[in-house]
Amino acid sequence: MPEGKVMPQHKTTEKQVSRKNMIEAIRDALDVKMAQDDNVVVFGEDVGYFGGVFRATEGLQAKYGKSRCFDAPISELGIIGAAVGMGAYGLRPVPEIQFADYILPAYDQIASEAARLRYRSSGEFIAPITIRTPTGGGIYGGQTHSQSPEALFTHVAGLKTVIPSNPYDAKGLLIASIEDDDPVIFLEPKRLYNGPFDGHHDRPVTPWSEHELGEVPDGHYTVPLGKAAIAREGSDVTILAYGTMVHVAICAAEETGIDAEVIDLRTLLPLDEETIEKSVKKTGRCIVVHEATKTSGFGAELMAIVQELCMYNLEAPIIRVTGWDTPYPHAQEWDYFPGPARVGDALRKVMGE
Amino acid sequence: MPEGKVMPQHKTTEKQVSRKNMIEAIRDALDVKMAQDDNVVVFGEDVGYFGGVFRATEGLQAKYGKSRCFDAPISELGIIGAAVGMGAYGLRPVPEIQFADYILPAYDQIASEAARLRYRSSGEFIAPITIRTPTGGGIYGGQTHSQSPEALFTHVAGLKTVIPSNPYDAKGLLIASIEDDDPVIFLEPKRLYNGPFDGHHDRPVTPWSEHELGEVPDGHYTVPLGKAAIAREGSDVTILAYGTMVHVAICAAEETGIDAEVIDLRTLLPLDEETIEKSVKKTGRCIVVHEATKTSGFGAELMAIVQELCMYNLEAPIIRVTGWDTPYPHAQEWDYFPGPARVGDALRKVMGE
Amino acid sequence: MNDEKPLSLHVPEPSSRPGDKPDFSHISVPEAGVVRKPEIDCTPASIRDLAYDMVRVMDDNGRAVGDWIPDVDDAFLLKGLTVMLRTRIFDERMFMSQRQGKTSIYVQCRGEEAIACAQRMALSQGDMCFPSYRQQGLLIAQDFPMVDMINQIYSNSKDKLGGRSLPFFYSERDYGFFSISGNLGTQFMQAVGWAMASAIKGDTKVASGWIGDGSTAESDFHSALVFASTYKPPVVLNVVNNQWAISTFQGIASGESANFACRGHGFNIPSIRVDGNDFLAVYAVSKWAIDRARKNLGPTLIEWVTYRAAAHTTSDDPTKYRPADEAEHWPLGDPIERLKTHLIAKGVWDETKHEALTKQIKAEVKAAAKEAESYGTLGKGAVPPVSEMFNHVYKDMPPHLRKQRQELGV
Amino acid sequence: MNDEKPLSLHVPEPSSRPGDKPDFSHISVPEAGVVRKPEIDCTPASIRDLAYDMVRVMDDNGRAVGDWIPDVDDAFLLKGLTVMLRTRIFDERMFMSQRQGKTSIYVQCRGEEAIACAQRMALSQGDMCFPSYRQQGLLIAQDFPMVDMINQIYSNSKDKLGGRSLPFFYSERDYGFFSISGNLGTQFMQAVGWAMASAIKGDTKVASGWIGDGSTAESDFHSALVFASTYKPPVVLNVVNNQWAISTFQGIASGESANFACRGHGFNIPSIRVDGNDFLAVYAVSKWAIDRARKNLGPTLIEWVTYRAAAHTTSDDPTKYRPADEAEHWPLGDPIERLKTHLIAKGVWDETKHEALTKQIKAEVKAAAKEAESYGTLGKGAVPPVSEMFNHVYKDMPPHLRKQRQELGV
Ligand SMILES: Cc1ncc(C[n+]2csc(CCOP(=O)(O)OP(=O)(O)O)c2C)c(N)n1
Ligand SMILES: Cc1ncc(C[n+]2csc(CCOP(=O)(O)OP(=O)(O)O)c2C)c(N)n1
Ligand SMILES: [Mg+2]
Ligand SMILES: [Mg+2]
Repeated sequence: MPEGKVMPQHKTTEKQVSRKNMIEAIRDALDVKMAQDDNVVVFGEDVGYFGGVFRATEGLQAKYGKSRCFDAPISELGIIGAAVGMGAYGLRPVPEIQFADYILPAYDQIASEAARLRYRSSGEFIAPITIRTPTGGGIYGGQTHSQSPEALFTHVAGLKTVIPSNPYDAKGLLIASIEDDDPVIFLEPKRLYNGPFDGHHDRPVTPWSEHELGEVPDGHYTVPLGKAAIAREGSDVTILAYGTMVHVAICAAEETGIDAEVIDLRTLLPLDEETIEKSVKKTGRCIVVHEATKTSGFGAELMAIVQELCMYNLEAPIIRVTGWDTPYPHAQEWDYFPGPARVGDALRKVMGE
Repeated sequence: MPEGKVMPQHKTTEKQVSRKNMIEAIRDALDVKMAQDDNVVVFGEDVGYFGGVFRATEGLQAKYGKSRCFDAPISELGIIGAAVGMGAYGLRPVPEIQFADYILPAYDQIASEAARLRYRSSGEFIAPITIRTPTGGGIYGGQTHSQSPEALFTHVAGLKTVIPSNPYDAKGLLIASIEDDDPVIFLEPKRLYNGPFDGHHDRPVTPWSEHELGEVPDGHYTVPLGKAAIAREGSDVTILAYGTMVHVAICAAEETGIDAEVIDLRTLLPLDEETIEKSVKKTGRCIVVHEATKTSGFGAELMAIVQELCMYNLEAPIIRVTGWDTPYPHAQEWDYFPGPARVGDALRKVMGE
Repeated sequence: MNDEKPLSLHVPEPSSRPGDKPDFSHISVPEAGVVRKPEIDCTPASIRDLAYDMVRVMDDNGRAVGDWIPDVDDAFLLKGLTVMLRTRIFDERMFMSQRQGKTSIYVQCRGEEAIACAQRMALSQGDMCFPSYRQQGLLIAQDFPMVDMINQIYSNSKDKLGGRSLPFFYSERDYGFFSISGNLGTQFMQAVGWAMASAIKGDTKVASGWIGDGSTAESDFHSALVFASTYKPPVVLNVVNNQWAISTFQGIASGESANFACRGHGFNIPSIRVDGNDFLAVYAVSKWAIDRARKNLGPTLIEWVTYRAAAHTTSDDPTKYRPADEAEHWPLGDPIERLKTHLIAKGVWDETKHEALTKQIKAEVKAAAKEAESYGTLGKGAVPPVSEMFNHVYKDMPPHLRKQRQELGV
Repeated sequence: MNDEKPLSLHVPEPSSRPGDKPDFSHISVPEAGVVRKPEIDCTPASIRDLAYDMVRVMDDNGRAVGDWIPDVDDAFLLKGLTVMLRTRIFDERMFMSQRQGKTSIYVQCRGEEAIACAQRMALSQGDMCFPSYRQQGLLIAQDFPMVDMINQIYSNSKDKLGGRSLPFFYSERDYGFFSISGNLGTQFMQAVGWAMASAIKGDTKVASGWIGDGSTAESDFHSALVFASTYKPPVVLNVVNNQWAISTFQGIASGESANFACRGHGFNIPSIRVDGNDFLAVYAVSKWAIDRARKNLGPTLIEWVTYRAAAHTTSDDPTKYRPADEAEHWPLGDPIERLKTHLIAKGVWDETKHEALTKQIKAEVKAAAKEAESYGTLGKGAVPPVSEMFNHVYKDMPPHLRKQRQELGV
C-alpha cells in the first residue's frame, strides 16, 4: 500500500512504543486496565485457560487469576446477562462474544437491558460493559463467522458502537471503552488482526509490524470515543468507512488515482458528524462503504446524515458500496466482500468518469 | 379526519363486505386461512383459550381445536424455534409475539435461522412463517409495550417485513403473508386496532366502522406484498409512512393545507421503490416519518433510497420525523410520538415556508 | 412401520375454566411440620425429595410446628403482619387510582404478600434483590416511603425516575431493589451476575433473583441456573409459582407433571418447594438459603407455591379464563389471614388490634396517596419536565441527542 | 453481620491440563449389563436413577450382557461396523483435504462414530434428524453418496448448496438430515417444533435433536425441554457429551457435579445416560426412545457419554488445553474397536476381514474424493457460479436483489 497521503493518526509520544499486531494491542489494553482497576473482569467462551480462539486474552488468567479472567458456558445470553448484573454491582466487565455472528442470542440482554438500565433507573444502576467481538468477513468463514451486525446496535439508544481499524486505535479505543460508563459494543474486524488488509486477498498482507499504526505505545493511553480520524487526506471525494473498509478505501483511492479523503469513523455511535460534514463540504462528493448487508445497514444512516448536513454541497448522489443483501456466502466470499475494485468503480462513478 | 383526497385503496367487489376493526380483520384472515389450509397453525402466549391479549385469536381454538390454536410457554425463542421446525416439516405457522418489544429473545431464531434456512439448504427446507406482533406506541405502554423494531428486520436478508395501516389491508396482507413461502414479520400497529388514530390523542378516535377502509370483504382476498398504496394523492411533497404514521401524515397534510402525497408503504421489505420514485419525482420533495428511534431507523434506508433514485429531482433536503433516540418514555409519550404537529412543521420546512 | 397409530399433540389444560367448579385436587398439601430441615451444607442430592414436597410451618390452627420453625420473636412477626397488610392496602389503593386515571397500569400482589415481605426480612442491608414486577413487598417490608412509590406510579413531578419508566417499575439501590424491567426473566440472570461480582470481589453480599412460574420458560431462567451451578455464587433463586401467567396456567410452563423446584436437580442446585402463603415457612427457608449463600455454599432454588388472587394487571379480567371464585378455593389460604391466626393463637394479637392496625394503615396509605397527588398524576397537574425524556440515555448527552432535544425545544 | 468471611468465585477446572497426566477418575464406569431396561411407558419418576447411571451392553471382552441387548442380527452389526469405519476414514481423508487447501475447514467426529451411526440405524425412513455439525454418521449410515458430501465440503461446481454454505453443512431432506446451522443449539428447539408438527398432523414420524455438551448452556436447549415437556411431541433429545466444547471442558456447562441426563428431571422427561462408545447400547437406547416417541409417549432425553478424540475443528490445536495423550486414557475406549471385538468374540469377524474392509473403504473414499476433486475444490477449478450467491435468499428474487446481482454483472 503506497504511503502517499495516508495520515499518521498519532504522534509518537515520549512513551515507550512496541510493534504490535491488533490482537496484541487488544490484549495489551486488557492487561493495562486489569492491572489498573480490579473491577475489570474478562470472561467469555474459551477466554480463560486457552486465551480465546483469537488469543486476545492469552496469559490474562495466569496473571490475574481465575476470578478475573475465566471461561464461560456457551450462553451468550448468560454472558451478557451476567455482565449486566456485574455492572450493576460496580464492576467493569469486558465480556467476549466469540464471533459477532453469535451475539444475537444476547441481543435482548444488550438492547433491552444493558442499553436501558441507566434510563430506567435514573442512573442508579449502570452497565459499564465493553462487549468485545470479532466482526466482518474475509476469512472464508461463511454465514456464521463473517457478519457485520453494527447496524443492529446503532439503532439502539443507550449503546455506543466502536470499531477500530488498526492496532494503535484498537488499544486506545478499547481502554476508552472500558473506562466509559455506558455499554459499548466493541467490534474487532478480524481480517485486520494480522495486518492492514486492503481487500486484495490474492496478495500477501503486510504485517502490522511494518505499518506505522502498528506502533503501539506501552501503558495507558486512550483514543476518545466519538471522534473520527482522517485516514487519508484528499480533496475529490469523501469516503466514509470503518474497520477493514478503511484500508480497502485507501487502496481504491491509490489505485484509481482519485484523491479521496478517507474518514475512519472509529466510533459509529455517537458519530463524529463534525468531521464528516467538514470533509463532505470540502469535497462535495461522498461514498459510503461497509461490509454489512446494504438494506438498513449503517451506510443508510450515513447517507441520511450527509444528506441532512450537506445536501446543498453535494455535486453527485452519494453511493453506497456494501455487502449484498444476502447471507454471507462461503465460496463466493470475494464477490461478496466490497473490495477495492468495487470501491474504485464507485469512485469513478461519483466523479462522473 | 377530512375525507378530501384520501384515496380509496380498494374497490368494493361483488363480495359480501363487513365493517370490521383491525383486530377483527386480522382474526378474520386467520379464520379464512385456517379453514382453507390445515397446515396453518396459530400459537403464542395466551392465544389459545383466551384468544390473545388483544383478542386477535378469540374463538379460533374453539373452532379449530387445541392442536391448531394453542397457548405457548413464555419463551419467544421457543415459539419461533418451534415455528421454524414446523415450517421445515411443511406447516405454515402463524405464531404471535405478544408485543414487538418482546421479540428480541427470538431474534437469533428469526435472523440466523428462519431467514437463512432456505439459503442454507437451497430451498430444501423453508420457513414459511408469519410472525404477528403488535407494534408501536400511543397506549402509555412505556419502554416495553411501545417499540417499533422494524429496522432490525429490514436489515436481515431473507425476511419480509409488512405493516398494515387499516383493516382492509390488514386482512389482505396477512393472508398474503401466510401464503408467502418466506418468513414474514407482520407488524400490527396496536394504536390502530380500534380506529385510524391520527396522533391527536386528546380527541376521540373515529372507529373503523365509520371509515371506508373498515369495510372488509368476507372470505379470501389478498393485498400483494411489496406494493405500496397511495393513501392520499398530492403534488407538493411526498410523505413516506407506514402503520400509524400514515394517518398522522394525512392529518398533517390536511391541517397544514400542504398538498402532500402520502405513501403507505405497507411492505417495508421488499420495498415498492417504483411507487416511491414516481411520487418523489413528481413532487420533488420528501418527508420520511416513523415512530422508531431515528438513528439507523428504517427512515435512514428510505432517505438513502430516495437519494439514490431521485437525487437530481429533489428541491430540498429530505426530512425525517421520527421517535427520538431515547428509549420510549412513559410520561412523555406524546412528546416522543411523532404527531401531526411535528410532521406539519417538517412539511412547512420542506416547502421552504 | 405403517401400522402405527397417528400421533397427537398434548396441550395441557387447567383443571377448571369459567363456569367450572374450581378444582385444586392436583395440589397435594402435606401436613405442616413434616418436612425435615437439612443442614445448610447438605449435598443437593441428599435433599432431592424436598423439591417434590412442600415446607409448611403453620398448621390449620395457626400453630407453628416442625423443624423449620424460625427463631424470631413476636415483634418480628407483628412487623411481618404489618408490612403484609400495608402491601395489600397499598395495592388496593393503587388499583383504585388506576381506575381513576391517575396512572396507566398497576399490578397487585394480592395473595403473595408473604413471599417478598418475609424474604426481605431475612436479607441484610447491602443484599440486592432482582425483582419481577410483583414484589412491592420488598420495599414495603423496609418501611420504604410509600409516597415515593406513588410518585413513581403517578409519573408525577416527584417521580425520581422522571416519568421515563412504567408505573411501579421502581429502582431503589439503597434498599437493595434492582430496577424493574418489563422484559420477563432478564433480571434472573442478572442476579446471578451480581452475585458473581460479590464473590469476585470477596464481598459478603447476597443476591436474590425473582421470577414467575410462567417466566421460567424464558431463556434467562436457564442461563441463570447454568451460571449459578457453574460458579456457585451467593444467590437465592426464587420462583413465585402463583399458578397463572396471564391467562396461561402454570402447567404450560411446567409441563403439568413437573414442578419448578425440581428444575434445580439437573444442575445439582439444592432445591426446595415451599408453601408461599406461610409467612413462617417463607422466612425460614429464605433464611436457610441466604445463610448458605453467605457461607459461600452457593445458590439455592426455591419454588414458592402461592396463588395470584387478583387480576394479572389492571388491564386484565381473569373471569375470562378461570372460575371467578377460584381464589376462594385455593388450598393454602391467605397469607395475612394465616399469620394473623398464628398470632392470635399465640395470644399476642386479636381482632380489635387487627382492625385498628388496618384502619391506621389505610389512613397512612391515603395520606401518602394524597400527598403524591399534590405532586401530580399521569399527565395531570405537575408532571416531569419533557426534557427528562432525553436524560440518562447516556451518562453525558451526546451531540445528536442534544440536537434532538433542541429540535423539540426543551 | 460483619464477621462473615469473604466470598469467592468457584471456577471449575478439568482434571488435567497440558503437562499433566490424564485423569478420568471422575468418570465412574459401571459394569456392562447392570442397568435395567424399563418399559417404554414407564413414568419418568420411576427411572430417575438411569440418569445418574450408565447403560452399557458390551463388557470388556466384547460380550453383550444384560437387559439392553438389542434384537439385531450379525449382518446388522457388520453394517454398523462398516459405517462407523467409513465415517472415520472419510473424516481422515477430509482432514487431509483441508490441510491441502481443498476446503476451508473440516470437523471430524473421531471417537463418537457409534452415536450417530447406531441411532440412524434405529430410525425409520421419514424421521428427521436435527444434527449439530458432528453427526456425519447419520448420512454415512444410510450409504449416502460420499461424493455428494465431498462436493459440498469442497464448495465445488457440484455442491448442491451452490457454495453458499460452510463445508460439511449438509442438508439432505430425503435422508432425514436437517440443514446444519453454525449457530449452536438452535436446531434442538427446531427438532421439537418439527415433532410437534408431526403430532399436529397425526403423522407417525419422529424427530431427533442433537446438541453438544457445551451447547446445552444455550437458551435453545431450555426451550426445547420446556416445549417437549409441555406438548410431549415425538422427539429424541440427544446430548453428545464428548467432554469438551472447544478448549472448555464439560464441567463449565454441567456445573461439574451435575450431568446432562439429569437436566431432564426438572421437566419430567425420561432421561437416560449411556455409554456412547458402545454401539449396542446406543442402538438399544435409541430404539427404546424412538419407540416411545412413535407410540405417542413423548420425548426422551439421552446423554451419550463419549470423547472427542480429534481436534475441535481443523482450526484447533487441542494440545494447547488438554494433555496430548488424553484420548488414550479415555475409559470407554474406541467405538469401532469395541464393536470389532464384540464381532470377533461372536466369531463372525476377524482381523483379516477387518483389514480387507478398511482397505476397501479407503479405496471407496479415495475414489469419491478424486471424483469430487474433478468437479473443483474451494476456489479452484470448477466452482459454483457467482450468481448462486443471490439464489435462495427468497423464493422469488425481489427487485432490489435482482438489481444488486445485475450491478455485480452476474
Ligand atoms: C419477554 C416478555 N414476554 C412477554 C411479556 C408479556 N407478559 C407480561 S407478564 C406475563 C405473564 C408472566 O407470568 P408469570 O411469570 O407467571 O408472572 P406473574 O405475572 O404471575 O407474577 C406476560 C406473558 C413480557 N413482559 N416480556
Ligand atoms: C451461538 C454460538 N456460539 C458460539 C459458537 C462457537 N463454537 C462453535 S463450536 C463451539 C463448541 C461447542 O461445543 P459442544 O457443544 O460441546 O459440541 P462439540 O464441538 O463438542 O461437538 C463453540 C463455542 C457458535 N458456533 N455458535
Ligand atoms: Mg405467575
Ligand atoms: Mg462437546
